[in-house]
Amino acid sequence: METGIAISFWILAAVMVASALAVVWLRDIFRAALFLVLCFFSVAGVFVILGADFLAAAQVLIYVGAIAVLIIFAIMLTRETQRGSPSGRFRFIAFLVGLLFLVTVTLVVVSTDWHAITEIPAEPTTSSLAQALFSGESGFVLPFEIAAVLLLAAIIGAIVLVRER
Amino acid sequence: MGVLEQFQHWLLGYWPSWAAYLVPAIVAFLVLSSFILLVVMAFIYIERRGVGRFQVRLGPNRAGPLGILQPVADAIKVLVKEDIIPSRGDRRIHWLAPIIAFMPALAIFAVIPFGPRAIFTDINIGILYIIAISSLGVIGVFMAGWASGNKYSLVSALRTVAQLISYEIPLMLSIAGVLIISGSLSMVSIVEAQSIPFILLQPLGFLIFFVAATAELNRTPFDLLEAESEIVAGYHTEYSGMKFSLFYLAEYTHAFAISAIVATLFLSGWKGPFLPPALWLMIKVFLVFIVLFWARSTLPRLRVDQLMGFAWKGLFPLALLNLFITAAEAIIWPGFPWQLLILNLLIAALLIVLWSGLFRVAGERVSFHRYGRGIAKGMALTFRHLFRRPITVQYPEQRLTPAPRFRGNLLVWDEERCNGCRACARACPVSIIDIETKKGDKGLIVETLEIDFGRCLFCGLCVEACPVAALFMSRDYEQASYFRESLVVKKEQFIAAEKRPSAYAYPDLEAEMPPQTLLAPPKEKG
Amino acid sequence: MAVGLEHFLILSAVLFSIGLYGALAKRNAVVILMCIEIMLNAVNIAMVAFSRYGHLLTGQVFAIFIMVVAAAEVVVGLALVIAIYRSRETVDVERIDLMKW
Amino acid sequence: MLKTEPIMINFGPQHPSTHGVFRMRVTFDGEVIVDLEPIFGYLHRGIEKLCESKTYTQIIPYTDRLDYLASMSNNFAYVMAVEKLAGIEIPERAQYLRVIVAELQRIASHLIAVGGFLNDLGAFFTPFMYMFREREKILDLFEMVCGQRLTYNYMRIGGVSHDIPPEFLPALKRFVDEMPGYIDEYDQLLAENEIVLARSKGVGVLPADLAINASASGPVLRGSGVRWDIRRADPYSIYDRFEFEIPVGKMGDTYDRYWVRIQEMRQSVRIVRQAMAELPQGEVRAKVPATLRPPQGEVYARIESPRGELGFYLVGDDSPHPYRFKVRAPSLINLTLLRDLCIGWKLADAIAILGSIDIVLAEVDR
Repeated sequence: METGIAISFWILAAVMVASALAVVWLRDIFRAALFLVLCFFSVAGVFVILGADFLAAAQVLIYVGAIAVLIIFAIMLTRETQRGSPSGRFRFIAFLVGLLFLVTVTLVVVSTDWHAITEIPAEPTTSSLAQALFSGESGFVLPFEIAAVLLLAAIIGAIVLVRER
Repeated sequence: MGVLEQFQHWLLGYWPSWAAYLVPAIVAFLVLSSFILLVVMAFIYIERRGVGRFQVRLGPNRAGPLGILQPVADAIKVLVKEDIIPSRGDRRIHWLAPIIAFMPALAIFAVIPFGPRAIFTDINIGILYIIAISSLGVIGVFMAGWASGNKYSLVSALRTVAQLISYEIPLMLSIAGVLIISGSLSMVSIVEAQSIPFILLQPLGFLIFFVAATAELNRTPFDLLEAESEIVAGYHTEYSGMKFSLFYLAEYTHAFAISAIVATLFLSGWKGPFLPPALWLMIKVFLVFIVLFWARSTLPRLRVDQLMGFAWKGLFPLALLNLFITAAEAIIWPGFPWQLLILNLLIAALLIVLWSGLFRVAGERVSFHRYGRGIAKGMALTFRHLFRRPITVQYPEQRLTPAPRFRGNLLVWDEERCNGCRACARACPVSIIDIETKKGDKGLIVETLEIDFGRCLFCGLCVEACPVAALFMSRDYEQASYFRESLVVKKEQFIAAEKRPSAYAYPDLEAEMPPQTLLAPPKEKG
Repeated sequence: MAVGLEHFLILSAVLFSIGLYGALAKRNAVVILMCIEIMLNAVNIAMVAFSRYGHLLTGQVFAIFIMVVAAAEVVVGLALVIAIYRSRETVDVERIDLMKW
Repeated sequence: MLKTEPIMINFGPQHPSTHGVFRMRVTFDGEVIVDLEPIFGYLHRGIEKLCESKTYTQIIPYTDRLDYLASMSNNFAYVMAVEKLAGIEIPERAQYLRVIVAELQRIASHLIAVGGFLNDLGAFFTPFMYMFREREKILDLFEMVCGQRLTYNYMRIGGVSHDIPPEFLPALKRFVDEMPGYIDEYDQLLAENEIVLARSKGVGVLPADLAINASASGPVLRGSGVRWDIRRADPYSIYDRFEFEIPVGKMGDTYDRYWVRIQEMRQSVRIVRQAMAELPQGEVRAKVPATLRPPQGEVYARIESPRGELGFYLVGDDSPHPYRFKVRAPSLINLTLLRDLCIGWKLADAIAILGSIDIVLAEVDR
């Protein structure tokens, strides 16, 4: 079990990082978007390793099925593929910032003593997740409803923005 | 616990753990893909034969007994074709697209239960997995459309996104009704929860799901992605050979998957008396598929905006209402007694009638009594044609007798009677009759006669012009050649040829000719 | 070679910094949005990892909310990009730095 | 709606729905047509010029090849023109035979037009197959009469080439009796089908005044509500002896053109039935010299072909060949309306509109 998870983790991590780098590197936006899909997909794989089965499915559904497709659609609508995705003037600074962030976080992660519980939690998370979301006391009913309103607002906003006057 | 896990556990006792993870997956993949391939072949065969019968044709019946090997022949034909990659396209994406289109369809089967325990892996979020996975196929189609460097394909790619994303929403919402009743996302428990098939408890949900699934499959009337008459073949216009066959396979695999999901969610899956569970499921799957291609052979296609309007203004609100009603029922009658069945049927009928009243077809509101009736009538008509005798014949074995006056492929020339007057050559509109004569003892002797049948109009004017009844039309109708020169028929060939004159321009010959085969009126069978 | 919480967190950090670099360095607005999505995903990994190794489902709940927000953000973001593209014929952020158009 | 950059797409000349080698250069905004340019000439064979070097009889097979879906009508119009030029009276029986075959031809041609139109709407060949089944029966009848199934070359100057064989009339009777039932079947399959209605009603509306100004004719014109049928407006041959109605549409949309064709099939069956009943005995061909040399002069003869007003303009100069040979092809003139009909509609509508105009490229290009 452990080795299996370890193997999958390293493969997924490699794919994820490589595809994220490809998104940043590639000049062809359409291909970059396809690598983004791959990245999202490997994130879903990581979720499976972490025992978050519901989230994994939701990740595929929302990110791969909806967001990625939306992005591809936007790419086709904006027709910027010929120009590609060049890097800006602050490329070097951006690189430094990214590197700095990475180093800092890594240091923090390594030096912190996480009180991690290694044994595997009870498998299916779907119903317990629903409990956590909707149970009376500690639930997230209000945020959940607000999220729905946010989505509605976003949809209407998008329609208003894109609508021709 | 699914078959896959059991296999894994068994393997873990003997093999190292990594192999125990990998091997079952590979074995499952192989078993699944060969099984799916078989079913898909059956699908292709049934669809081609079935559509043939709907169209009063015979359908393919050449390869093997009753044409049963037709899918194999199709496969061989497709596989040996040249693989074309458009030079303006994106080579790698073009190569990758069919695989990405095919894999999700295959992956769905991991959670389809073929029996109480015959499931590869019974994950607890089975139906969510299916929805998530099937939304991946869009990307494959999209990639294909983009990478082809073809405008038809591009239009198809844009349509793909619009159509598949829109229909996913009513699809999910209609599944939600089932989930409320069964109280589980697992496919096995959904089947087990169906003491009454959910099609009866969720008639509206079933209809919405079926229509949305048809759209997801891009089958008629929602086959806008590959609309033959508009964008030629859409996203796979530029595909051939192996890659095209993968798309083809993906389409049918997806059809199989969707049929299996319909059977599982609404038709109580593997359940049924007497027969083994897997057989019951397959029977239901095939029934669903037959309805799919029945609709295909009856209905025309919607337009893009109508398609989107139908999804967003028709199916989406109905699906929401259905979800709402189901949720209310779950609170009021938590056990879902069978009496609900009548209520739900009534609600479904009422909602459809009310909703269709809001619809407009070409500016005029669809009247209540008509909505769906025209489609039902058409479906009934095609169904009746299923039992009519096909009008096509098996050509080389079954030959039709042409009319006595038939103007066939070669002329029949009577050397004895011909006096070389060249009336035929003068009458010919395309001047293909070449006659040279010389003076003989009694009048003219034909020295050379050459007729270029490659250019013949078969107008019969030469025969009509002949004053001495030496030229006849022929009754044969088979003529083919790889070389143009061999279509030029010379005097010797005319003399040597078997003489089968037709009665054209010679009515006195008509009496001895066999009667013409006429297309008989179709008889209802039995 | 057991995989622990740190592994996931570092993976998340790597992903996040790649996204950060892209978001800062790229000039195409769509690519910037893509990089932001990568960053959100990185955060999600961290959230779910915490949830897994802390046996607390709140992390996953947060991840769900992040997904919702990401969806909303992408919708509005892309709508903006398209609106800008329509009036300016470009999605290059260095050329659309005017406050009005 | 999202605004996008216009894209230009070439439809044809090998597109499956352009009914031949026809090309449309269409500019789209998204899926909406902003401009459309019909480009034809891919099938130009110079028949008009070619015929000026043929004798009057030899031209008949060439007219078969103009509108190959309605060869009989072409024969008919052409021989009428020659007879008018040469002043030839033709026997009664030949007149009736001509009317019978011309009306059968109208049915056969409309069957293809409607079937093709429905195929363009996306029906998977089923209506097409059903209609081909009935067309085959007509072709069987034609084969019985003249020995050919597509390029008939049946009519001759001064009559028709052959009298009908004895088995023709019973077979025709059977066909005429069962045809209305089949038309009912098409109605059942399609006339009320919601998808057909949604796709064709209100789409590609051709206003009556535009139709008249563009000199459209045939079902395209009548779909717009103009009751103009040359069989009535300028009766030729013996059409003034028959009772029939001229169906006209209300709006001039794609559906009305389709509907008019279906109704015309019913009327044609009616005409054939009357002609059969009144068919006189006698000669089928007037005495005409073997090499016809019509006098100097010009003549224009027109008939109502399945596609509209088909006219032949001939100038004779005492020689065996026409000095000038010109065809007024209804398809070509109806096709010029395509741009006006399509702009503002969607890609799929353009195909449906083209299908509803019912062109035959061999006639457009000649």
